[in-house]
Amino acid sequence: MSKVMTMTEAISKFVKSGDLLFISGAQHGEPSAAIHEIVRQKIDHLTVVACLVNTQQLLIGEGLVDKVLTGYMPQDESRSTGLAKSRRIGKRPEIKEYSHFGIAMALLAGQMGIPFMPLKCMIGSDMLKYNDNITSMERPFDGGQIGAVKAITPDIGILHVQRCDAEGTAQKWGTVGVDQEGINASRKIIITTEKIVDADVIRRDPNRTMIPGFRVSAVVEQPWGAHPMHMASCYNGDMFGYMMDLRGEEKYEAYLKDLVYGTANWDEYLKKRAEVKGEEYFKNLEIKNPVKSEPIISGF
Amino acid sequence: MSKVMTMTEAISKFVKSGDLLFISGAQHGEPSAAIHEIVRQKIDHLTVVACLVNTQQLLIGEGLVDKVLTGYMPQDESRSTGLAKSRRIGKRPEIKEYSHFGIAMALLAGQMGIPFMPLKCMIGSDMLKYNDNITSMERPFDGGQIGAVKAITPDIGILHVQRCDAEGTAQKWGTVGVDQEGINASRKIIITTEKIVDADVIRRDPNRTMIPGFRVSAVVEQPWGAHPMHMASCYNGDMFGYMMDLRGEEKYEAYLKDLVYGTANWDEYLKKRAEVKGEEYFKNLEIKNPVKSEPIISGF
Amino acid sequence: MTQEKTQEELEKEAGYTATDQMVISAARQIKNDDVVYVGVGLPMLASLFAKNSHAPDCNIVIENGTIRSYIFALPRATDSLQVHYQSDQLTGLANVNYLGQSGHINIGFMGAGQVDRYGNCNDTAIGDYHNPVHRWPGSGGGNDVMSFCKATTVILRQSKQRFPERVDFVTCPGYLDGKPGRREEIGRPAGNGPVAVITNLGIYGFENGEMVLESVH
Amino acid sequence: MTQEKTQEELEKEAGYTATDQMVISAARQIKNDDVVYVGVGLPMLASLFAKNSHAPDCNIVIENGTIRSYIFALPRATDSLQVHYQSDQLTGLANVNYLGQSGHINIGFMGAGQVDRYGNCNDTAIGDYHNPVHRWPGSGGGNDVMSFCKATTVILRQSKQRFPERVDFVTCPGYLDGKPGRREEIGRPAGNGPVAVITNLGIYGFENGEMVLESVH
Repeated sequence: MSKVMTMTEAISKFVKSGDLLFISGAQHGEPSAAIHEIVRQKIDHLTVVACLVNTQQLLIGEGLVDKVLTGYMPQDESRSTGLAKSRRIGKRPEIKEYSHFGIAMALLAGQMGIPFMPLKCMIGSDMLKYNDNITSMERPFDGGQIGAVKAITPDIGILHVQRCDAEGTAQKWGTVGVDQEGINASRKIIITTEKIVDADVIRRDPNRTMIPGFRVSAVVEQPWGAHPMHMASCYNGDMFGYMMDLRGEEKYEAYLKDLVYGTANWDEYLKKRAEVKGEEYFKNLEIKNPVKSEPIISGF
Repeated sequence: MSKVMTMTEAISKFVKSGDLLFISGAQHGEPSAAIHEIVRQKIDHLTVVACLVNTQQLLIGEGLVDKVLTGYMPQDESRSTGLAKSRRIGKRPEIKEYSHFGIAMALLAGQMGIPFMPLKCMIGSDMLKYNDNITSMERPFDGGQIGAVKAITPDIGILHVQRCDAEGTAQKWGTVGVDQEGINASRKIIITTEKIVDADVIRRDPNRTMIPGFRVSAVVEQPWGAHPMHMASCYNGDMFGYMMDLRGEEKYEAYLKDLVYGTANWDEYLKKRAEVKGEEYFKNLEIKNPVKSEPIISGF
Repeated sequence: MTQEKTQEELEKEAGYTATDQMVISAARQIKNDDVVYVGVGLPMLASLFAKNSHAPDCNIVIENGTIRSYIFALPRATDSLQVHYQSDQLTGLANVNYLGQSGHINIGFMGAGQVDRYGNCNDTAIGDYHNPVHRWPGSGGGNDVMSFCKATTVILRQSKQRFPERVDFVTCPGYLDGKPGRREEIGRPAGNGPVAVITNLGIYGFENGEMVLESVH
Repeated sequence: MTQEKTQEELEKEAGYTATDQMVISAARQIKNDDVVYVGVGLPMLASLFAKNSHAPDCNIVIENGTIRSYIFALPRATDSLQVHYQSDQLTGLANVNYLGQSGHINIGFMGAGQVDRYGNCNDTAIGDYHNPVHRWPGSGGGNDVMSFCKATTVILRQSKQRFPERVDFVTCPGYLDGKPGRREEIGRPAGNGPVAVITNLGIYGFENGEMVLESVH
């Protein structure tokens, strides 16, 4: 049975109410198309773990999130329309705060299959007073104290990549934020990809693989799937334009109505956004002077 | 001051008597040329940490090693000529035994800068009776027991790669064994490389980088520097031929006399070895039907 | 007449060797959707046999850092350019073992110097550790395989020396002293452990942490 | 006349702004062989200024996973394709912080909501945590920078609210209560900590864990 399916199918089959959801892409290549689909399907009571992911505010604003595990999140409601709306509708999520590295190490412990990770940050801060997933512990071998963060094992992880094969063996390059740890820590995995390629393309460069296909549940091909963020090799981002598009109740609601609930899928979103932004909008985000890497050789 | 130097210079400047030495290349691309040079310079009282590295038996046999940290090492002296010789000359090293993953996690803790790594292997085995770098500890958060291995932070690490730039920013592909952890954990670092390339080659594919140049002390260009092991993209190996060449006192001593002490450097070794093995020997190890990876694009 | 000679005679009659039988028996442990952790030698042979017959879609994980779903030629070592070629992922030893430690590898194979009634394996020393009668090279990936894989199969040739009541040195703990929950107590993943021992003579399973004969070849 | 107006007048006379002065002062902290951990904003500006002037060989480490020795255009965010382009290494957040946690990043810059006399920074909340008067976005990489870098410089505009005796919430511990060895006691790397606070008015250093005025711009 093929893993390749539409976004609608993948999200409805594998993202469930109450799930702990990992969203990839720390400012680089987040799975925006998938997030829009979760909003459309109103899958709720989510706990979200992510690092610097912009589209998570849509999930929060639409009241789908019970809890956020985060290192950094705008919490001044006068500047965060999504968070302000969540309070208005009585669905403001609980927020557990870490440092960025704390989130990374919690996900790494999840990937590694160990219950905690020792670390030398966060300890001594007041974060420990309000987040019982961080603690101080005695070190084995030499004694003395060290910090520890509890493992995070997401129920479902969504990773957007440049390319993967039909089995889901997925390759992402550029900065990878907490993607390697987060997606490998996840129990179920959806790969959304700019392009599904022949397995041979993957297998001629297996060092780029971030996750092997046998770990993956669903594969969705979605060009421009990370817009408005940038995607290495594919397109530049418009993060600040996007932030302005969502700033203030009126604009936020218009964006949701027109571009999320008013579209059936990401291709419709892209078409509508191009209509609003002008025909040059996506063209301007294309890569202007691409240079190529040296191919490497395999064989024996 | 350039980091590019001869092997003789690099080894004499940066490998010191008493050092804890990390040798890269778990069956793939070990820095054989560098090991020969350490033997020639008789740098002794080393503690060696490595995984499945074949040339380490030369260091042991020549009495240069006080201690080995290892997951797997032939210790039947009737089959390990190097170890037998070390006993004969009164220099048999102490051997601290881990599992492979135990060694990897000790080096990872070193890379990460934490004093230990929790893990779920080795515990319950008799290894803990004879290796006090492995222990059992109570878990924070949920209680109960888990294993832990003490960090290893080598004084000097040697990594052989396919390519690096003159600053030492180094890229290796193919299986990477414990290279990523071991070389990043090392305080001083020598990169030996099949080829020094222009920095632009590295920077058009920065995801392949294993270690950034600012961490590196010396760069040595040495084609066929991992022979008799294989090196992805470059050549096949002759591990079994090499093992036979060193089996038994007579052959072992002949190898050392002719190919190590009897040569001034690796280029002479390669020339002598070709003379002994026949002119087709190195040609037969070349890659026969190379295929190329798809280049990736960078730019904005 | 020793057992060894009988074995040889039987092999001649049957047209296949005891080693062939061990490989086939091991291969039968592998199902089509399995993720298999293998080392070199008989385990590698068994996984490749399975992949070429009843389990074409199984994934093969090799300790040095190779993950493959595509068929390949039998390698002479756990790592070679043949093993790299056309693999799905090339990475390091840590990464492939993370897959194991986090419960994503369901079946593992390993050789062993000795195995005892509780499935504990010795790959280290016979006799005193500091003054051994015999030395093997140590755990290698053996302890990792038996610690992490959901179900581990041990493959070794059978003899009285190789099947002691209790091994002299526990390199890879099976069910330790056989009491229930002993693996979990010390912090190993729950529900894992050795499930089969395949020898030149037959196949053993485990019941309540103790080895029992299941079939004779 | 408020301080703010005086500041503006001074800037007009001088031909450069207080922000310019902060950037230059921060850049002066960077030596040619430094490895610098920067976030977006003034720290990024300072490191790029240093790289374009007196420290052309410094290495710049950015939290999302970029390590660069080659000059680049000022980015608007910590990650963009301009930041990726022609870098030495692209990796993840974990990896760049390993460099810090293991002692290989000597200088770090960070902004802060508030800083107190012991160099403790607040990037979280003013007032009660559960019912705050004001909220900032939290640590981000701030706690990591101040935990890991050998020497951390804090850059912020000066005001009474931003310089309380003790911060309401310790997001990034400096010297905690100022007693010697407090950072090491709780398990942070030895000998690290804040070394400078640069504001629009002047530069502060630390003596025995306490902030002291070093110079006025």
